[in-house]
Amino acid sequence: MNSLQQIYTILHKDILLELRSKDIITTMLIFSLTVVVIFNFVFEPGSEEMATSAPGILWVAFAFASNLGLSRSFAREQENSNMQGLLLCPVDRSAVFTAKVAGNVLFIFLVELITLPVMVLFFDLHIGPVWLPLLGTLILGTLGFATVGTVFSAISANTRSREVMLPIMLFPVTVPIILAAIKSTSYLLAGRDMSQVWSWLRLLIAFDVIYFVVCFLLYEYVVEE
Amino acid sequence: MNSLQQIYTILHKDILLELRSKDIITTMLIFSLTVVVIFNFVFEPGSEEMATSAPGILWVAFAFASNLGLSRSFAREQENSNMQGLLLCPVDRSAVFTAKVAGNVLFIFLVELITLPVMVLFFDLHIGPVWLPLLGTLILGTLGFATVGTVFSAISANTRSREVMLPIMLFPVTVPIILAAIKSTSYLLAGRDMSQVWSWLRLLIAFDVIYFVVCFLLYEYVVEE
Amino acid sequence: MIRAQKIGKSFGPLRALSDVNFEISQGELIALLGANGAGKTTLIRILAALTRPSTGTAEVAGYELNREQQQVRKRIGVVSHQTLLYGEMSAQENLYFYGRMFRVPDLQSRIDELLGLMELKKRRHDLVRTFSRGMQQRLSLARAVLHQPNVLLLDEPFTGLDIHAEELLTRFIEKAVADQVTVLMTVHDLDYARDHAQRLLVLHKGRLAIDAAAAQTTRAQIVELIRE
Amino acid sequence: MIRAQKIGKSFGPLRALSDVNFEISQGELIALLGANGAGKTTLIRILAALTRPSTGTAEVAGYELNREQQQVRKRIGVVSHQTLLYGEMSAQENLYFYGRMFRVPDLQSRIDELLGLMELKKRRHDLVRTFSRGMQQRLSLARAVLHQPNVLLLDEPFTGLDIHAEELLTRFIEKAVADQVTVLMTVHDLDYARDHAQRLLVLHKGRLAIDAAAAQTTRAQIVELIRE
Amino acid sequence: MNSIRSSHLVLIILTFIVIEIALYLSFLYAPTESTMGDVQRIFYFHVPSAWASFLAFFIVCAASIAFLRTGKAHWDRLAASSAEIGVLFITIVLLTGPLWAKPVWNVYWTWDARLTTSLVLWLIYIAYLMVRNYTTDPERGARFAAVFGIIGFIDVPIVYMSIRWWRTLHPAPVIAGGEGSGLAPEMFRTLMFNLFAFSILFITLLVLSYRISTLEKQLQALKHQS
Ligand code: HEM
Ligand SMILES: Nc1ncnc2c1ncn2[C@@H]1O[C@H](COP(=O)(O)OP(=O)(O)OP(=O)(O)O)[C@@H](O)[C@H]1O
Ligand SMILES: Nc1ncnc2c1ncn2[C@@H]1O[C@H](COP(=O)(O)OP(=O)(O)OP(=O)(O)O)[C@@H](O)[C@H]1O
Ligand SMILES: [Mg+2]
Ligand SMILES: [Mg+2]
Repeated sequence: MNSLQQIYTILHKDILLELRSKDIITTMLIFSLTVVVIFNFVFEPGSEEMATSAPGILWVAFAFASNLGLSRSFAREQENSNMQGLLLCPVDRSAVFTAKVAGNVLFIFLVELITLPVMVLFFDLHIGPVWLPLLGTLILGTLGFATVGTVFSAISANTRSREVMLPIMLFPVTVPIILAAIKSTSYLLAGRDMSQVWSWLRLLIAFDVIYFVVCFLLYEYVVEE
Repeated sequence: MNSLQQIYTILHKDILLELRSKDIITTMLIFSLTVVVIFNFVFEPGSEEMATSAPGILWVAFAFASNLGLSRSFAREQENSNMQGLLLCPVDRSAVFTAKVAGNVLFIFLVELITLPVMVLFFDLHIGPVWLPLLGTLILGTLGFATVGTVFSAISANTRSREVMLPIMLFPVTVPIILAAIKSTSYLLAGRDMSQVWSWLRLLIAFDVIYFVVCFLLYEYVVEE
Repeated sequence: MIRAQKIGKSFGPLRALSDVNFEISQGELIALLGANGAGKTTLIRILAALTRPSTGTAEVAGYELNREQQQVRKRIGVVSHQTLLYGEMSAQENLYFYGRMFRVPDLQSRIDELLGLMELKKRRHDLVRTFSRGMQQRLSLARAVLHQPNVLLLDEPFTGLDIHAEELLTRFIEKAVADQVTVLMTVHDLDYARDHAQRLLVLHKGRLAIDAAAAQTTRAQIVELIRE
Repeated sequence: MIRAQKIGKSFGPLRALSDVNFEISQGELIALLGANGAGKTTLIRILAALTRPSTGTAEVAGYELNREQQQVRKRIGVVSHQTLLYGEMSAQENLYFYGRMFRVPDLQSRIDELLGLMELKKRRHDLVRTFSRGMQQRLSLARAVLHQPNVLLLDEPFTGLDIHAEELLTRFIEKAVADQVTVLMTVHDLDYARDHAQRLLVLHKGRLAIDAAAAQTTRAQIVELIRE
Repeated sequence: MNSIRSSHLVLIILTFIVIEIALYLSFLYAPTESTMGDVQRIFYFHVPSAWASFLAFFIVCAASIAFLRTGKAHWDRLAASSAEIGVLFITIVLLTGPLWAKPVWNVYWTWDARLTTSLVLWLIYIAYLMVRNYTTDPERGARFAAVFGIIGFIDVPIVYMSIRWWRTLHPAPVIAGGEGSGLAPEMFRTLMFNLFAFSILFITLLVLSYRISTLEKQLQALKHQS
C-alpha cells in the first residue's frame, strides 16, 4: 500500500514528540496510580468490596488515563493548527486515522502494561493462570477505546466551541466497552468458567470491529472543515 | 475594597463565556454522571456494598469532574494568551485569584447540585433529614478543592502535557479534603451522631482556611512570567 | 493552473465570497489584494482545499479541487496565517516530517538547502516554540516549498519578516516564477504588488472587483476599493 | 518616560538581550528596529512587565518596573504578537471587559469612539474568532489604547492591517504623540520608521547597536546590521 | 582543580564510618526478633529512611519559602536537591515495607493508613519533580516548584493525621508509643543510632547533590561566555 510509509511517518513523529517530552506515558502512568489511590478512599480497607471492585477500579483508571492521553495527543495537533498542516499533505484521511489510532493504542497499552503489575501488587490479585486472556482483554478494550477516542478527539479538536465533545461523547459511547472489559476481567480474576468470560470477550470483539469500521468510514468527514 | 469591582468583572466575564458555550458545566455533568453509571455496573445492584460506598463514589466523581472543569476554565485564558491580557490590567494578583476561585466554586457547585439528586436516586440514599449539613459539606469540600485547583491549573497550563499535570498535582494534595468530605458525608448518611460529623466538618473548615490563605499568598508567583 | 468558477462562501448569514471567477496560467505571479475582511484568506483556504466553498468549483494545478484533492495537494505549497509547525520539534525535525509526508526525494539535502536559504541553519536544532515571530515565518515558508510545488498559495507571506528576509523571499519567488511556478499571494503593500505581480486581483466585500495587469489599473482605483 | 538600565535576558544558554540602556522622554515616538530574532519582542515584553529581565532594571511612565507594577500597568498600552482577545466574546464584549478592568470612565462612549475609529462598528456584536486577521489586529489596537495610556508599547502594530487601517493607525499615533503620549514601536519597514520616528533604536543580536535620530544614521547602516 | 572540597571529604568519611557502625548494629548487635525472625531487621533501615524523607521534605518547604522571598537561585537548587533525595528515601520506605510485609502479613500491599500515606507522599513529591521538569521556562519552573513544594508540605502532617484517623493496621509508633511498645533495649539503641546515621547520610547526600547542581550551573555559565 502506498500510504504505509506515510502512516509510519506520522506515527514516527508522534513517537518522537513523545520520546522528547515523555509527556503522555509518564504522566498517564502516575495519573493511573493516583486514580487507584483516590478510589481506595471509597472503600474501607481490607474489605470484601475492595477485592470485588478491583477490576472496576482498574478499568476506570485506564479509561480516565486514556481520556487524558487522547486529548493530549490531539491537542498536540492543535497548537499551531497542525491538523491543517496534515490535511495539506497528500495523504489519505484513512492513513491519518490509522496512524493516530496506532499511536494512541501504543501509548495507552504501554501505560497499561506498566500499571498492571503495580495494580496486581496493590490489590493482591492472582493473575498467574489467566494472564493470557487478561492481556487479550486489555488489548481489546484499549483498541475499542482508542478507535472511538481518535475520532472523537479529532471532532473535539476541530470544531471550536464543541471543545467539550471528547468526554461527553467518549464516555457514554464507550460505556459498553468499559463494561465488557470490566466484566470479563472480573470473571477472569474470580476464576469463573472460560465460557462465561468468552461471552463478554466476544462482545468486546464485536464492539471493536463495529467501532473500527464505522470510525474508519467517518473519519474523513471529521477532520475536514 | 477597591478591587471588588474588578473581581466582579472577571467573574462576570467567566460566567458570560460559560453561558455562551456551556462547555465547563456540561462536561463536568456528563463526566460525573458517567462515573456514577459505571460504578453502578461495578457492583451488583442493590447490594450492601453499593450503599456503603456511595459517599466515596460521590466524591470521587465530583473530584474528577472538578478536575476537568478546572483545566477547561484555565484553558480559556490561554487561547490567545489571554492570561497575559489579564496581567496587563492594573489589578492585584489576589483579585484575579479570588475571582477565579469564585468562578470555579460556582461552576463545580452547580454541577454537584444537579448530580446529587441523580445519585440519590441511583443509590437510593435518604438525605431528607440531613440535607442541610450535607449541603454544607458539599460547599466546604468544593471550596477547598477549587482553591488548590485554581493555583495548580495556573501552573499546569504552563507545563508540557498540561491536561495531565493538573490531576497529578491536584489529587495527591487534596487527599485530606476528599477524605474529610467522604467521612462526613458517610457519617451523615449513616445517621451518625452530629458530634462525630462535626469533628470531620471542623477538619474540613480548617483545611479550607489553611489552603485558602496559603494559595492566596502564593498565587502571584504562579501567574507571572 | 488555477481556475475558479463562481466560487462563493457563506459563514452563516455572512457572505465572505460571492461569485468569484478568475483564471491564472502557469508561471504567473498574481497578487490578491483587498481590505481587511474582503475575503482573501477565505479564497486562499478554498483553493488549498482547507475549506469547502459553499458554491462553485475550482481547478488547481490541473485537477478538480473537489474530486482530486490528493493530486492537488501534491502540487501546491501553502503559507497561511498559522505557521502549521510543531512547537515541540526542532526546525530540522519539522521539515523532515513534512518532507517525508510529501515523499520529497533526497530530503536531507533539500532541508539543508532551504534552511540555508532562510538563514536558519544555526538554529536548526532548536525547538520551534523558542523561535521569534520572523524566524517561525521563515520556517513556515521553507515548509511550504519543501516539495517543490507547482503552485504557491501565499497568505501574507511577508508577515514578520525583516527587510533582509523580505529580499530573500522576493528573490525566491522571482526564481520560482522563472521556473514556471504559479504564485498567488495576498499582500497589503500595494506598491510591492504593483512592482512585482503580473496581474492584480482585488476583492471587494467578497466580490472580485478588479482583475487586471498592474499597468492597467491605477493605484488610486485600488486604494478607493480598500477605503470602501 | 522609559528608562532601561543594563537590561539583559537569557533563555537558558541563549542570550536574547545583553546590557541594553536607553532613555525615552515624554511625547517621543521611537522605532525599535532589528533583524528577526534580534530581541525586539523580548525587550517590549520586559517593558510591559510581562517577563522579568534576567538582569537590569527599567522605569516606565515614571515608576520602577519591579516595585510598582500596578502603577506602570495603569499607564501603558500594549500590542503584542498575540491579540489577547477572547475569541468567544464579541468585539464589544472584549472591549467592555478590558475597559472595566482598567476602570475606564464613561466606557460605552469610549468603546463607540474606538470601534468607530477602527471601523469595526458594523461587526461589534460578532464573535472575535470569526474576525479576519486584520480585523483582529484592529480590535487589539483598540483594546490597547482603551484606557488612554501615557506610554504605548507596540510590537509590529501594522501586522495584517490593510493600507487604509495603516493610515488610520499612523494618524492615531501622530495625534497621540502630539498629546504627549510616549510611543515605542517595532516595525520592519525601515522607510516608515525613518519617516515617522523621532529616534531609532536598532538591536543587533541582543545589543543596542544604534540609538540615534533618523537623520543621524543612514539607511545603509541599519540595513547592514539587519543583514548581519 | 578541587572537584571535591576537603570539608566534603570529611563528611564522606564520617558517613562511611557511621554507616559501617549502623550495619554492624543492625545485623550483628541487635537480637533476632522472636516472632518475625531476621526479616525484622529491615526495621532498622525502614524507619530511618522514613525519617530522612520527612527531613528532606521539610527542607524543600523551607528552601522554597526562602526562594520565593529572596529570588536567589541557590535556594531553589537546595530545594530541588533535597526533593530528589527525599523521593529516594521515601522510595526506599516503599520498597522495604512490602519486602517486610510479604512474610509477616502475607501480602505485599494493603491499603492501610501508613502505607497509603507513604504512597500519597511519594506521589506528591514525584509531582514536585515533574512540575519542575515539565515547565518550559526554567525560571518559571523554579517558581512553580517552590509554590508546589510549600502547598505540598502543608500536606505532610495533614495527610499523616487524617489518614490515621481513617484507618489503621500498621504498627503503632514505637518511639513515642508509650507503654508496651515492647522494644528490647538493644533494638532501641540500634534504631536510635541508625536514625542518627541516616541523618548524616542524608546531609552528605544533600551537600554533594547541591554542590553538583552548583557546578552544573557554573558550567552552563561558562558555556554562555564561549
Ligand atoms: C508495606 C509498606 C510499608 C510502608 C509504605 C511503611 C511505611 C512506614 C513509614 C512511612 C514509617 C514511618 C512513620 C512514622 O515514623 O510515623 C514506618 C514506620 C514503621 N514501620 Fe512501616 N511501612 C510498611 C510496612 C511495614 C511492615 C510490614 C512492618 C512490620 C510488620 C512495618 C513496621 C514499622 C514499624 C515498627 C515502624 C516504626 C513505627 C514508628 O516508630 O512510628 N512497616 N513505616
Ligand atoms: N470561521 C468564520 N466564521 C465566520 N465568519 C468568518 C470566518 N472566517 C472568516 N469570516 C469572515 O469572512 C470575511 C472574510 O474573511 P477573510 O479572513 O477571508 O478576510 P481577509 O481578506 O483575509 O482579511 P485580512 O486582510 O484581515 O486577513 C470576514 O468578514 C470574516 O469576518
Ligand atoms: N521563550 C523562549 N525560549 C527560548 N528562546 C527564546 C524565547 N523567546 C525568544 N527566544 C529567543 O530570543 C531571541 C529574541 O527573540 P525575539 O522574539 O525578542 O526577537 P524579535 O526581535 O522580536 O524577532 P522578530 O522580528 O522575528 O519578531 C531569539 O533568538 C529567540 O529565538
Ligand atoms: Mg487574511
Ligand atoms: Mg518579535
